[in-house]
Amino acid sequence: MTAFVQATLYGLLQGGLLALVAVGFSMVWGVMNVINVAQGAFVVLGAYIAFALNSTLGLDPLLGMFVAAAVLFLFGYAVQRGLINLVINAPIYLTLLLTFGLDLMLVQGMNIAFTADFRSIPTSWAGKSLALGDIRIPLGRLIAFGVAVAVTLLLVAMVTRTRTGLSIMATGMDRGAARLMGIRARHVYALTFGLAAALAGLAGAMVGTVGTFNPAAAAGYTLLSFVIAVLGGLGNMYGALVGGLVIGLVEAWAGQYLPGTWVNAFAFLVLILVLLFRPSGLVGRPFYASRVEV
Amino acid sequence: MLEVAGLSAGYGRVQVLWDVELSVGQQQIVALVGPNGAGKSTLLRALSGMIPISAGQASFRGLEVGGRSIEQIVDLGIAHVPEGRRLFPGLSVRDNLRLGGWRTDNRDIGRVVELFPLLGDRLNQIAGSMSGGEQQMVAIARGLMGRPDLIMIDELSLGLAPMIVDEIIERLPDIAAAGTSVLLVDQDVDAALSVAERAYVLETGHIVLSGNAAELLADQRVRESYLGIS
Amino acid sequence: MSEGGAAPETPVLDVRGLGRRFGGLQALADVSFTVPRGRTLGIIGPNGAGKSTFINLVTGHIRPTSGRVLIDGRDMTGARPWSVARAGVARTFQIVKPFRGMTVRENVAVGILYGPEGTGIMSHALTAADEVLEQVGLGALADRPPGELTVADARRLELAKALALRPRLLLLDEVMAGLRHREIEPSLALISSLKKQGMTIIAVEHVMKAILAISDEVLVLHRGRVLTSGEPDAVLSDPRVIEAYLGHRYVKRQRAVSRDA
Amino acid sequence: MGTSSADVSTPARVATTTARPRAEARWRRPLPWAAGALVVLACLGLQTQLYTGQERTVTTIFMFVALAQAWNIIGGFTGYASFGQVVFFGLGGYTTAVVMYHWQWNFWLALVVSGLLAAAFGALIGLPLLRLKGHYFAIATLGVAEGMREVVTNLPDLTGGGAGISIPTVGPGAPTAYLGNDGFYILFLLLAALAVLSAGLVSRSKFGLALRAINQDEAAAGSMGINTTLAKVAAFTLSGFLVGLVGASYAFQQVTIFPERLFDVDITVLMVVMVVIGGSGTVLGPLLGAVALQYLSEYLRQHYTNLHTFILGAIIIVAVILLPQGVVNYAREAARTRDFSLLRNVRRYRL
Repeated sequence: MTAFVQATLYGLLQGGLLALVAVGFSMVWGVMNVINVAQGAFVVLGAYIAFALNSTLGLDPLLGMFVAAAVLFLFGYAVQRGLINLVINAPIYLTLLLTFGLDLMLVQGMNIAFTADFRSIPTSWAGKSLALGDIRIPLGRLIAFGVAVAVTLLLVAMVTRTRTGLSIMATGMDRGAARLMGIRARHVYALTFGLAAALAGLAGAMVGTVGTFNPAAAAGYTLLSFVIAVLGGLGNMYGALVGGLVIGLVEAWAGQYLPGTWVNAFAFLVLILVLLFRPSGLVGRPFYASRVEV
Repeated sequence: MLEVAGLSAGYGRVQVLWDVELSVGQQQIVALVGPNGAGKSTLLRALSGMIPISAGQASFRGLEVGGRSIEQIVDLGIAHVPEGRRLFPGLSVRDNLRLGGWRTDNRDIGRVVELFPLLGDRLNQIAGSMSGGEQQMVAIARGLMGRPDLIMIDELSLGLAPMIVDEIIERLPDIAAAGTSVLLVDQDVDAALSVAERAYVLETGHIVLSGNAAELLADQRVRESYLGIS
Repeated sequence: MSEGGAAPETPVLDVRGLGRRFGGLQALADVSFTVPRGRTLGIIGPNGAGKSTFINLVTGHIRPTSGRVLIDGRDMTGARPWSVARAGVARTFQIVKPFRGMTVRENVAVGILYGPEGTGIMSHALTAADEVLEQVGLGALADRPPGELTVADARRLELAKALALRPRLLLLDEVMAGLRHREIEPSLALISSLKKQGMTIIAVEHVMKAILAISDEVLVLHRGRVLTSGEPDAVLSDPRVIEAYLGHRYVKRQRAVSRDA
Repeated sequence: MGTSSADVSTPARVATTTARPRAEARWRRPLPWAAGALVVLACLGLQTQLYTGQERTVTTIFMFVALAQAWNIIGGFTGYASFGQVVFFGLGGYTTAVVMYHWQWNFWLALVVSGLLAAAFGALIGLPLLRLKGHYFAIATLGVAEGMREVVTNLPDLTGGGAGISIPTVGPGAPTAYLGNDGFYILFLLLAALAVLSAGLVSRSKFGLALRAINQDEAAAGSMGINTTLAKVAAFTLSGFLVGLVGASYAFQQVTIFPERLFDVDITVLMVVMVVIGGSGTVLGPLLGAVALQYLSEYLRQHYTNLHTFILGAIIIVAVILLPQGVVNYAREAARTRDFSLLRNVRRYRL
């Protein structure tokens, strides 16, 4: 029995973190109808920034992650305003190709800058774990989970309460109508992409703390973002959180009971079935599909 | 206020409007009517920057409108309530109204609720779940939230019961009195002409009739342009 | 609407209680009528009356939620668009939809290749396409990309693509919309020549002049229901129709004016 | 009869009714077929001039010409941008490896069976997936490819799983002797010619016309009598068949194959890039795109070993922005409208 509880706990903690990895991807797809193939590269870039700050200045990743987020926000804003904005109205596979080119450059750039060795951010607290009866709770994963859920709730509050958040939601629902309100759609898109990159940066710092990473890990995080965004559903800020937790639990339970690595194959099967029978995802909103563009 | 001279516009190679003359005075209500496909909505889209003006000029309080982006025209003080209303379906009425006030960060919803009391107790309802009439009110209220000097309303009566159309139309004079001129585009000739001072009839992209609204109301040619019976 | 004395020949189109609901909205409800061979039915009604929904239901682009559609007596309710097309029903689109990346001639050839008498041979189809283009007056533009056509010519191409299917029933969805006065005359002439060749036509139109010129009978849709139907002149002067178009007070005032006169 | 359009004086353009030459049906025009045959002969001749290193590079170029042309049939003509075409590549490769390793089939039989199996798989998943559109179709096909890689990795006794599987190519156990560099050069040349031929035939045929109609407007295509479901699945199956054949030949060439290589998403993306940069929906486009891009990446790999993908990424970004419609479409449009400005191209999709 404890094995099941342990697996469930591990799944939840992992799921929260995976949600943080995917929430930016889901937002960019939901608001701007752009698939950011470089999402995984943003996450790994965030990890490297936190890692560099830690190894040079001895900065704890819990602080380093904010620097990583800031750097990635500026980078994301510039990439959208300068590049993606030029093909925003193009057939979708062109935006996909553009972000794929970006992914190639980022991953290769990191390979050159940081070599392909596996890294991990050493911290005083990540290794410890709390004991609850005979259940072991790894402290590092718990904190990462805490950060992930806190950031997601903060994001939901920002988007539903603040002026900027409202303009992002409105532009995502009906860009034409939003512009009629005087909203600068170009700026809102760049803000959204920057915000998504910052979130990926935060996730990267956390991932770098609880596990190991290298530039090649980017592809894995991009694929994960696909599955979580589709499973959770677009148009709902909690979509990524729900999707992340489900995938975290599935992986934890499967790792426990399903032999070998059938887990990933199962995850992709779930992805395809959701796309076929419930394209709006578990909690997503269908009206997103009928977006009006001007 | 708004002076349009020799205006032509269309979609890519397809020209829809042919040298349109039109003007809207200070605090005035002007109606633009005409059969379907006459180009009424195209004119409003050209004036709000959604489509480019291919020839002629449109000036608002002396400033040229042509060539400006949608956002810049909103900054000039022109609000456009688009065809099909296009509220933000997933957001509440309050959020839709707050977005209307985006330009000047005007959060004072009270003023527009006075105009449309029905909205008063519906502020938390999701816009997408309201009736056609209510959505039209929210759309106009949202337009007014930006405190525009001119509000252009497209197809006000589309899909609404006559009674509700009347209820909304009766508010237009108050809007004009409060300092916002109104350019009303509608198919319901009678409702539009009954509230407007001046009116224009547009047919296949040309202004065919214009003048005092009351005279036009009685003019046989208006019915003709609609039902084509000479 | 069947012919008086003649044996009741199966109508080309027989619609019974046709309806379609989108969530809460009943876009079309309980529409029934028949269109005998060689006759032309005009369908009018203000925006949002359900005209396009009706056409999309007959051509199979959307599936009805109630009622039946019979073409030449065969039940085609909910059939896929291509089976309806192969049963001899052709349509034009309200928003003109030429196939870019092909020439005007190839646009028409698609109908000939995939219509009821679809021939497999490309060159036969291309020659037949030239004939149809001549028939609608686009012979000179056969090699042009459709993107360069004017509104009037693009509408003619729509018509040519429909005729390429050698249809038994032709559904015209606002073929006259956006045409300037000088361009309406030639289109009317074209449609009347089709009528003379015995083509059965349903025309959805706002341009009343066109409805009057070509319709043997007119049906009025309002808010998804049949308001009335009958002879064109009678229908167009029916107060309910005018009210549907011009607003209820317009009719009241007109009546008041005529009473005082 | 209706007056001809000439007298309708539209301000934009007065249609001149010059005497119209009887335009030949596109497929009768001999020029493209002759040019094609000539190129194939030239490549055969070229083989004698190359030494091993260059020969292997050109062989890879032929492979990507075939892959790009195959993707063009579903992504270019029909407009369904699949991001999982590598699933057929992997399926073709592993079918050949399995039948040759376990049942000692000879390669040529294995090749045909692999192609047919890939085509059957295409039809099987095509029916449900081709109902999806845009991003959803792209991600669903990507999911299928990634899923299939996991399945193959988890069947070690059949496919050798992560440790890979080797095709017996030497000694008595080898059902078919290894073709060697010269042999594979000709094999991939033939595959490339087959793919280009198929694309050429499809593009000029009744079937190609239907695919283009679906690409432009599926609803209108339906009401012209085209069974859109059947046409889409047929295009997906044909594309799968061609990619399957190439996968099978690649497996035999590599002798030992691994799931990460045979189902690598970069292969699909390279196909897409080559078609997009070359000119989607044309026959010449993917051909030029494949030759140019593959030659470029070989050149970069040799001269800038670790900067290679970095520069490739930059080129993809620049190409997508400057030439969204691809070189061939841009050239054709520019020739017709005399407007060569790239700026107009950039402004076309801007917000």
